[in-house]
Amino acid sequence: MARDDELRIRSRLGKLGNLPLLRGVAVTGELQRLQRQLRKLEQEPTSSSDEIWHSVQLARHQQRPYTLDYVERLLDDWVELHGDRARADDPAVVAGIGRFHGRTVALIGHQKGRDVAERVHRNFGMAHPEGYRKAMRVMELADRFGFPLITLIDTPGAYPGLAAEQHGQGGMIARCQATMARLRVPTAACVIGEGGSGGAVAFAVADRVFMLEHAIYSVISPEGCAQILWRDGAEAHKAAAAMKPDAGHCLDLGVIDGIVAEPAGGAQVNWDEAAFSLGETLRRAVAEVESLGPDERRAARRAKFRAMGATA
Amino acid sequence: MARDDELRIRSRLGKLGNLPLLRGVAVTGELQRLQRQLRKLEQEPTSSSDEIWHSVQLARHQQRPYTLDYVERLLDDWVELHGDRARADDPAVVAGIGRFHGRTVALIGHQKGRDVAERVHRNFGMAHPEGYRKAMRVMELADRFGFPLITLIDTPGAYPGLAAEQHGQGGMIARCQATMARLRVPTAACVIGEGGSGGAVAFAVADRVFMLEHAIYSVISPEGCAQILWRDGAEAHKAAAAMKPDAGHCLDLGVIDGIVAEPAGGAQVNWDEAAFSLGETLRRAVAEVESLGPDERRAARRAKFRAMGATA
Amino acid sequence: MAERIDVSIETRGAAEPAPAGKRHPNTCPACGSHYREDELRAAIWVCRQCGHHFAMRARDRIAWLADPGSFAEQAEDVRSADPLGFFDSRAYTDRIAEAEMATGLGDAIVVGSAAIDESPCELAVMDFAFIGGSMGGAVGEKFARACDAAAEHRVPLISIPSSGGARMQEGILALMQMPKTVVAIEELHAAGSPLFTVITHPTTGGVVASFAMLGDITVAEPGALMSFAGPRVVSGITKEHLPEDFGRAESNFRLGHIDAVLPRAELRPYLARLLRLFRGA
Amino acid sequence: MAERIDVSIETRGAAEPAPAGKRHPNTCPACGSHYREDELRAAIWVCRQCGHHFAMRARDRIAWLADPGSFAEQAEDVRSADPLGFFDSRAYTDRIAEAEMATGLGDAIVVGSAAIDESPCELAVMDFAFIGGSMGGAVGEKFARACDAAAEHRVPLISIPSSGGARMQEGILALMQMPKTVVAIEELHAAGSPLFTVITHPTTGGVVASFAMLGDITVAEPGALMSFAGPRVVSGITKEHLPEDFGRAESNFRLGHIDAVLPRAELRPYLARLLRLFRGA
Ligand SMILES: [Zn+2]
Ligand SMILES: [Zn+2]
Repeated sequence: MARDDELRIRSRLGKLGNLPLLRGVAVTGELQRLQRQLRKLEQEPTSSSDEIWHSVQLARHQQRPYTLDYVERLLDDWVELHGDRARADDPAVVAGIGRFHGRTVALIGHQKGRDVAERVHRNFGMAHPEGYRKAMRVMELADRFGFPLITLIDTPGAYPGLAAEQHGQGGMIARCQATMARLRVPTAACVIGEGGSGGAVAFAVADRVFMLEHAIYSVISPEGCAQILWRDGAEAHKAAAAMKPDAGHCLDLGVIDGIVAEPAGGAQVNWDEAAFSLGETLRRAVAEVESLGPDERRAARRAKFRAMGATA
Repeated sequence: MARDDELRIRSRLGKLGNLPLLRGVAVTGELQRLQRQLRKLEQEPTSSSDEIWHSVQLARHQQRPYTLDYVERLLDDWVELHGDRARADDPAVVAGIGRFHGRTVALIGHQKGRDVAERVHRNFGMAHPEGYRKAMRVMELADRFGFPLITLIDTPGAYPGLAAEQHGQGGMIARCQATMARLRVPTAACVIGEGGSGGAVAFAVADRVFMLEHAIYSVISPEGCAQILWRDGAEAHKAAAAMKPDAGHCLDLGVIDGIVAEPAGGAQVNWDEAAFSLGETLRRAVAEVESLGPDERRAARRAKFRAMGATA
Repeated sequence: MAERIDVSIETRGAAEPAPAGKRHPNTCPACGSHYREDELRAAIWVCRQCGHHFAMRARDRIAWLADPGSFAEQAEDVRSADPLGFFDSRAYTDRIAEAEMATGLGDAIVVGSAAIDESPCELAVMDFAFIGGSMGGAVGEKFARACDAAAEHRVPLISIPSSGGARMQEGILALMQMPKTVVAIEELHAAGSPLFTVITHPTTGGVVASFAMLGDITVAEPGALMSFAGPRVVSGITKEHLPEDFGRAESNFRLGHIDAVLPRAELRPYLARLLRLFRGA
Repeated sequence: MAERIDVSIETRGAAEPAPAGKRHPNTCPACGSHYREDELRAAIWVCRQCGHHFAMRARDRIAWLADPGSFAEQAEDVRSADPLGFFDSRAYTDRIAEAEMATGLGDAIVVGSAAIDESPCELAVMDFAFIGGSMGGAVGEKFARACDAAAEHRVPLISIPSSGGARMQEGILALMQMPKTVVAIEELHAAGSPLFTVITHPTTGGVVASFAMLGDITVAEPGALMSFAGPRVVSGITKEHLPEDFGRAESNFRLGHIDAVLPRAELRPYLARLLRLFRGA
């Protein structure tokens, strides 16, 4: 979302909702509905095509904080867990437990690499089936011991390789979603960079789903879409404008529950500030859904995803 | 158990228990306790060393009926299920559903091959981790839909290969036992041939566990034991006599709940008769444990295994 | 430190004829035999020469699979909306209208109650002819309603996917049809009803990564492609040499992902058997 | 038809020194450095030259790991019986008596309540010096009682196995210790308590195929062998060429079977951290 738009909307919503709207505070629940109503009333576009493309670029910025950068800033006593107990430990997915605002949580996220060697090691954040299986193991551990689950999403997509296909990429992504739909603990997800396709949604079946302000969340990469529809990957800008993968549109469409403001210029400018914003949002989200009982919470989570989609 | 011993014991128990004891009827429940009491009173050996070795040979007899031979004779509408949903379908394990005395059950068993090609294909009934994972998937399917589970055990042991180790043989066998300990449906297991070590016990955590009369159930193969203790695999006869893997001793030790009589000369002589005996035993066992509620049944199953072992 | 995940693969490949160029839809792409429409129909769209399975339209499949007169369509009026006002070379709304005209279907799936060999069930059958069987809001909603109906009547759901994946013209809402169908299956299971899945050619992308791979029992038709990423994407991006039977039903069977590869002629008795076994489960 | 299961393997191997022949127990098998007993104890039995982890006796490990004075042993009086009257070159009862004399232990495991960094927990620590850490009735019963105690006090159980596998002198009842320990862990979990496992060298056979691989979190000491079948059995039976680090902690980590390889010096703070994180879970 562009700075100006955002400020305007936040200011209006502040008046409407009569609630403090500080930077680093997500727009959730009632506010979200108000925001959508407001936008529909005004019939103004959420983000321009240039603003969307700016977010695509920032979402992929190589200095953007990645999952472990947030872990470092948000969790104490972090213990990373490894391995799918079957054949591999996939470095494109990190999972572990740690203390978050005084309580133990489990955290799972895609992990990109910073330098060339780490990028290759992390497979650019593109998980194999083994990564999703590791994630499911830690999700079940969280559920067994009542730890709220936080997921951070940042992947161009699940890895489209031969071994990944042979080891059941599709089925593993499907089962990862099913596992999240089954959990009885509070769950909160945030797309922190690229939310690419099935590889992203595998971690996104949460009670509350957020996006960082300049994150993108999309059914296919802009380049992939351009390749198919315009037969030219270079038309990615056009494809992005058509698909609208930016946080503002995802919020408008009811796909996410709120947007986490980034520091001026983007999360890459100030990791600490970005982490603080994210942490506040996640803390409130967990507290909010924790007021429900486990069965009620799970039913609400399922009902939310059951209702998604536009039909006539 | 030798023919003479068996007839003597059955005749005595028939009088004691005042119950019809026909061929093909397993000795279970109260009768089993009576039998053990009787044996202890008389202080007579269950089986001689030659009788034990005879069972070792019959348990491995190449014309002995295997799991699918029993399936053919005991189940209608059999549908074999395949694959571990991750990387392979292990032919050393068969799993499926079918109708057993008018009701749907799931059945899982080790499968040996009859001719050389099939023996190689089935890996001599020695499962890889993928086979145990397939089994767990079908166990969970049975539990989801309330199908009683029958397992047939017939393996020299889990396959001790490099790939099997790399893919987590130990952990998969452990998780297979844990899965069986978790099921809420009635479960009945029978060692139909070789019950070799961890590969066998993976399928044996059942409400009722039986052995065919000439099956063996052991912590290590007689040859393996001989190799370690006598430094000579040829001393297997001696090792078998010391380990007592025969059905009579397993019953005495409280490891199994009953013995399924085989046709005169052994199961290989008359597959139909062996299958009929086995079917009757399994039918009664399922009916017996079905009278309990799911939680009570599971608690009783766990308590049974919790109590096993000899301590002073 | 900089080690990558172990990606050891199965390297054997089986022969599978590659599809040729442009051809008549009634010409077998595997052996070149040509058939009249009525011949194909009589052979349930299986090549009598070589066994190749032609694509089968949703209504044809239902008419063949369900007991005569037993099918009662549901959610027939559901249509995908155009949440993004999507426009590439032409408007998405035009594409939908055109597909509806061409196929006589409201979208790429037909759902309803039916009976097979007198066992009641719910059917959800996809049609690749409708925008490549892509999954948008209508497909997701209709699949979910099929789950609801099966749960309500405590009957099994038989799902027969055929799809190129999520429909990108609906953007992120198309992606959300994945968790939507997944949670619908969770509720189906909570009600005690099973899901049987019959994979048909081709089934890829978001459908494979959601409802197509969550069957309690899953079979595929011979030669059906079933993969998350299609072979062109995989070889294009990773430059890997793919086995000839990459993603085909036969290799998926070997690799443990499906329970059986079933020639079309065996499908009806197989499903009837499953329905009998799960009746009153 | 006659295809075998795909057994594609990871083929890389890392260098790991092979154990030499007969040597003094205080001589490092990896680099040959020799230490006095008090030197080794001061270094928690880790070679100061090369980092090799010597075996650690159960009581030494508990004394080092538990807060001073916090350990209260349980089930100390449990002994294995001789259910088969087993006799090979000598009587099993003699072997047990001899092992008890030599080790000062009742069997190959010591269990009891303790605290680490002031967090309460239950410990179950094995000792390889007692008949190769083999699991018979006493080991199974004492491990199960440790589960019971942890469940009762709602504290985590820390299990530190070291075992050659099931104790064959107890025959089929030794095998039954596998499901026995497994059901005890199920009950531990039902009570809400976690199981943390620290694999030490060597841990093989029935212990790997039961309680050692069911930890909620599982770590291993560097170089620890952890496999179901030992390397000699695998290469002897299958004639396969084994990677140098076959079954070692490092390869098990790479292959996804454990959460971490932890040098002994890091173990105490790691466990203390886990205990804090799971406190009041
Ligand atoms: Zn043809
Ligand atoms: Zn050294």
